[in-house]
Amino acid sequence: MSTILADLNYWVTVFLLVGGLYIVVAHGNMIKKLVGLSIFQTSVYLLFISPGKILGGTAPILDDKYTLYSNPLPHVLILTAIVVGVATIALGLALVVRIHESYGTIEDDDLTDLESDT
Amino acid sequence: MVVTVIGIIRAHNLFAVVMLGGVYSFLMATVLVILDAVDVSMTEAAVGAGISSVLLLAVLHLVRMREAPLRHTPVIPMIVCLLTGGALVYGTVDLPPFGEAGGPQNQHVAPYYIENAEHETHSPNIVTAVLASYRGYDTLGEVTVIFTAGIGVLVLLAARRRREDDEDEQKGGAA
Amino acid sequence: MIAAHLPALQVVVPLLAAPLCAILRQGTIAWLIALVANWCAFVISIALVLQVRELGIISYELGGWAPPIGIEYRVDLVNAFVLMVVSGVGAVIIPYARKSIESEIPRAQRGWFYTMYLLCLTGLLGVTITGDAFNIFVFLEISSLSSYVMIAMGRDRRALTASYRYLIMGTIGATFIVIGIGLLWAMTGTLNLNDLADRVPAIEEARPVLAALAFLTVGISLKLALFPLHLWLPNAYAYAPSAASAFLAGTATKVAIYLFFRFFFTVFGGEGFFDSTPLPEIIMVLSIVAMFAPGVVAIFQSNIKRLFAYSSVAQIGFITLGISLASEPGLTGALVHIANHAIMKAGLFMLIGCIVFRLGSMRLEDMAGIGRTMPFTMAGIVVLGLGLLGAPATAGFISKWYLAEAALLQGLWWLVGLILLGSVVSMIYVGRVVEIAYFREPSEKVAGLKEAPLSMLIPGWVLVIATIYFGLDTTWTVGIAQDAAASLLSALY
Amino acid sequence: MMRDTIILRVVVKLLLPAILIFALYVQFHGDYGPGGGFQAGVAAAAAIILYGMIFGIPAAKQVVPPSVVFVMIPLGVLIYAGTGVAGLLLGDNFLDYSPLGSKPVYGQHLGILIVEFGVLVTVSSTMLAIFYAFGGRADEADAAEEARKDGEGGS
Amino acid sequence: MSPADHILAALAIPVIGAILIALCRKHPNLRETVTLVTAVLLFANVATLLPVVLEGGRPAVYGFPVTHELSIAFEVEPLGMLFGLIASFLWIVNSVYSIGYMRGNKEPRQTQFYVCFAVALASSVGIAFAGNLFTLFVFYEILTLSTYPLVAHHGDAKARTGARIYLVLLLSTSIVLFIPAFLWTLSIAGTLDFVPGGILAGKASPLATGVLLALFAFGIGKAALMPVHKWLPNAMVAPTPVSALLHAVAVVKAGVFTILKVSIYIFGPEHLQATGASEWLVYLATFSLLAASVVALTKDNLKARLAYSTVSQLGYIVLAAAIATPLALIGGALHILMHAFGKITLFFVAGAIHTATHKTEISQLNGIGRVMPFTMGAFFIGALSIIGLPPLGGAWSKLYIALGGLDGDYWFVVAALMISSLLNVAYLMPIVVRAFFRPPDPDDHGHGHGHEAAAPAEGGSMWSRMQEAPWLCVVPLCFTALACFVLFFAPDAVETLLSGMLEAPR
Repeated sequence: MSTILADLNYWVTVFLLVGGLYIVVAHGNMIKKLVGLSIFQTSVYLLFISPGKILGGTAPILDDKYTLYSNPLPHVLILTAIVVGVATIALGLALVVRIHESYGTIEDDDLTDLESDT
Repeated sequence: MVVTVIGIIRAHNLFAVVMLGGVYSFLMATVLVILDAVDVSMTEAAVGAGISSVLLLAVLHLVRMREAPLRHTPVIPMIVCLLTGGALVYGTVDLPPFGEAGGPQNQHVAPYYIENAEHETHSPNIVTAVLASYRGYDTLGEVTVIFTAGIGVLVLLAARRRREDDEDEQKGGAA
Repeated sequence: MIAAHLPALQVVVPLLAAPLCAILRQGTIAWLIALVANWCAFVISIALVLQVRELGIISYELGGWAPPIGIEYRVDLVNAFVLMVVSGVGAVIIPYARKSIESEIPRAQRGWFYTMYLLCLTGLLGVTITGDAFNIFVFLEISSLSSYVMIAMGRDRRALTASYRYLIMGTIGATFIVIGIGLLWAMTGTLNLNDLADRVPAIEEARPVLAALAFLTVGISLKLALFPLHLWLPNAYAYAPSAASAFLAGTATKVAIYLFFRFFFTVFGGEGFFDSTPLPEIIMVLSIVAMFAPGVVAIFQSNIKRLFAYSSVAQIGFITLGISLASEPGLTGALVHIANHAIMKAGLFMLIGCIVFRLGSMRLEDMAGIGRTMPFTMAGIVVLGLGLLGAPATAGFISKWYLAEAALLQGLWWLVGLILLGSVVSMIYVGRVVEIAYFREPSEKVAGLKEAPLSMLIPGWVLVIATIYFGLDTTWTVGIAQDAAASLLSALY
Repeated sequence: MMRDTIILRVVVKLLLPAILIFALYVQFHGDYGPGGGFQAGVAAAAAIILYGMIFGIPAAKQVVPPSVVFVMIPLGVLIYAGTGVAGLLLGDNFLDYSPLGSKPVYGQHLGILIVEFGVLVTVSSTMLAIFYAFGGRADEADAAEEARKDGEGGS
Repeated sequence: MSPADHILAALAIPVIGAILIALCRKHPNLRETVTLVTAVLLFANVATLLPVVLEGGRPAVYGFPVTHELSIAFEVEPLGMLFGLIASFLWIVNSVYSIGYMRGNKEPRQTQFYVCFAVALASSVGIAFAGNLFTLFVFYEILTLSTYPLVAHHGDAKARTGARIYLVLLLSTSIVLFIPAFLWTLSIAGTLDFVPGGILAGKASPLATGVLLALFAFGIGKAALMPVHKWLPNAMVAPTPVSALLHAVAVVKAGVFTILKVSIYIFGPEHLQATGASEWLVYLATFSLLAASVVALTKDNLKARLAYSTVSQLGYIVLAAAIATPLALIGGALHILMHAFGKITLFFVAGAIHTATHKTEISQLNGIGRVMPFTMGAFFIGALSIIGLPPLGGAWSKLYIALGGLDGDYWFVVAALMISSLLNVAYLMPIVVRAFFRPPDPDDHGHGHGHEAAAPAEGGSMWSRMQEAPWLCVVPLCFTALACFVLFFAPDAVETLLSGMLEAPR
């Protein structure tokens, strides 16, 4: 069971990561890129959390009932990572809005056209 | 989650994309709970499903709803992604087995936190202890990041639009 | 007491100054704060260099938790050197920034610009000084986010797209770095670089470690715009406000390069392991391409800032080349070139900023004959340009000299040839600028120009002088860099 | 914005205090159960955002004027870093909370609470600021239309 | 002042001069006075070093280290002394001339001109007194850069291309060949100082020596050894005083000077002969000097012809350096001097003609000797000196080189020298003949001032027919022509100076 779940975790992680990355690099729509970016980052969360899980362990909140806890370190890291992620997304969206205002489009291809002739 | 991601890749209607994104975040949150990462899942739910979606919607309100079809067949992106995936698979297969307390990642510092957090910081939630004290500096950085992003967004949006006059200024410059 | 806390203060001073700027939005006050903070940082960095030379590596436990439990600041000669370069360049740019910012950014936002500037400085210093892998990521993001914003503040609307593309690329890079760190952590259970350095060699054949190395390399390469991952850089530098261009061109990529040093030679067990991987060859090839391809592209640019942005990519090629040689003179050359190129490029962008300030255009054609109406500015650009192509008695020569020497020591004659040919390429695009500026008849627009204001000219010239000075007296560059390189190769950290 | 649905308005009015209290709970209970400054901040911001969505941004801006927000964002960082500096001044390393209390443990606990509060301040205010910003843009959507027009005309 | 101070002063004076010139750009007269004063001062200052060197002293300034192996240092030895004297002396003459020329032709950007000129002089003094290869290289590059604006002076498309070729060729050769050469030298010898007897002697294998010599010979593009001579004709677009600077005062002289320096103090003559590594260079140099002469024959543009003549004359000196027998080396050094005076005369003449009549082609010069007797007289003398006929200075240097060739048993060298001298006759004398013995062309009225020049040619006294260039141009060229005479009768002074060149300092 454990190995299956383990592999499952990693496989899912890898897939999400690749999918997210694919959206970012392949798609031209800036908003979609950002969504992809967030997926890409989220997948990394799994990558961190999974190894920290200890079967039979519980959430790392001390309590007399339990003795075995999962590894708190990755949780901390990922908390930070999430925040950083959302910060990036917010900034990106702000940029998208401004781009849309001044170019009237948020499609990468159109933008390259617009810039090539300015 | 896999399904949602595929959905996102396929969908051209941005609204759908955003919604799927939200769903995705919720799923992620649940998985995180399964993995004992309560705080993380809380945050993910709040941020991923909450804030991100709201923001995205707000932006969608401002811009066009549909994504234009791709002009070029994404071959190179494919290769790039597959390479990355390959590397990751290559890296992950040999990771220490899942869920064992014996794995090196759970050996070195983690036990220290678990044992000493209580009596060193009086906070049973080890995550909080580590977050705010042991690795408090990271959190300071995190706050700074938020601060940066916040000011950044203000800089970009709260400023009164000054595009028009700039527009011709820069024409004067560039043309 | 202060002396003991210098490592923390190095980062905390600008970190505290930033919110202050944000609270008292008013431009001039913010500028003053930034000025003071930045100069403090510079002084501190110098003090740190001296301390390290005297006492050896300094370790500072943040929050009083001993590493690897807590986060550690660890200063050795290498990052002390980089700290000095970064804060030094900043210290010169800030006085310059005032006027050029006033001309390029609306009053309401100036305070915010300086906030962003300080945050960027904080991030860069933090990345450089920290001894904790994840902390690197956090501060990297601080610097990146703030630099996206600074770039987006550019007048030209293309600044927005440039910033957006940089954001995408940069975030991908950062995420790659996180993945690498994650894999390392999963294999060792620690995030402390020094601790990693102890544990990694034992398991360095394990696949996750190799994968980690790969991810880190790609991620960092994205950040330092190593060819072919440089696509974000030219526009980003070209359309950012002059002061921002100067600062980023001088410092941002340099810090990323420092990460290369840190991971390749410290974490991954020094020369031995680094050489056992195919990385050196790969990096060397990429660097060589980088020395030429962007250089050639630069020749055909019509926008002077883009031109020198491309040349930055080429120069970065020289630095990474030095890394790929993985020998003491090679690393010395790389480190020295980090400093020299930081000085020269920052100076170039500052002086170009002077021209833009007066002329309001970045197009080379518009600058015909400007050498006569803005003699000092152009003279400075010429000197820095000469430094760029490595003319003797300029800083550029010294770095190229060491790189060539390194190649020679390894019997790579062809490489010596290539390095020198690379200089020839840069000679062509610098020559192009000079020719347009001096031997074309000025248009009425140019003829009507005045020399740039002193507050902008003097800082630029400080760097011009520095370029010549460090071409003649190298105790502060080569002197430190050599010891630093030695410590890197012996994996002391 | 949906200003006309009475039910919503009432519900929200009732909901707001609940959310805020919940936020505070998350904040201060953060070190016993899951949660902490960040989540609390998000929750608190969510409350105001909800308010703004229902009663319109101007109304929200009256509750929490932007000027306050602008100050709060940096303030949080200052609180956090200030705590660290306090430790510094009290003779320990930066960010070492131990000297804040009579015993190191209390100091740590206190420190954690303070910095978490700092996080709360920054996070909530940032979220608000972002919301205001995007919302403010939303009002100018029509203006954006024109911008698009002359954007295309111009290039 | 100690000799060391004089060395530093020799560097400082022109630089200060340049700054002063730049400062008084508003007042032409003042500006030119400054130039002249600077030139005189510089010469006087350099001259003070002469006795010291004659006594076998080697005044030196051991500058500061740049890196642990590179350092800036100066040392004056006879060869450098000679070059320093030539450069600084001719600068005086040249300044006088340029004042006349620049004003006569109402050239633009005169301040820039004088400033760059002064800087160029500073750098050539630096080259002359350099104590090691690195220092020499630094000043070598500065010289290139400071003369670039001079070549591009006119700023029109033609000037720009000419200047671009000049710059790119010189810089790239020095970067791609010169730097590796001295990197390699450093790695073999461990030092870059100029040591009599050579630092590579006994250290470098024959093959390495040969390759290194090649790197140097072509890396020092200023020596205009074929095939890297292209920049020289292209630099013709520059105003005449600049050509004089390039051909006689500083640039090409700096090139051949460097080559001599390298063969004497880096390789060491004995080493070169022993290894025979320089043999190929002998052949190449010979070819270069013959070929250049032939090309010169085909040129109708006066300055172009003179340019190729320079290429061939430089061939002599490179040849001497390659033969590397004491006599040959002394001959080479002498030739730097002799050729300097001869060639500067010829260029002054070309410039004077251009100033007076705006003629540039040889075919236009029929009968000009009657109009400009002094000028053309001087040309005649200079030509003879270049050809190497007694009683003119050029005779000695060629003699020495030939003798040196015999020492190194390169018989064909002697033959080559004969032939090239004949070629010199063939491309220089016709000009004189045209000038004096052909009647002015009837269709002369086409060219600018030509008709005024030719109109009175029918009759009237000689003086009334005269149409000389401004006296500021004529006096210097007569003077240098005279110098060619003097040098014939006073070679031994130079010889005694140079005799110290080969042995170690006492």
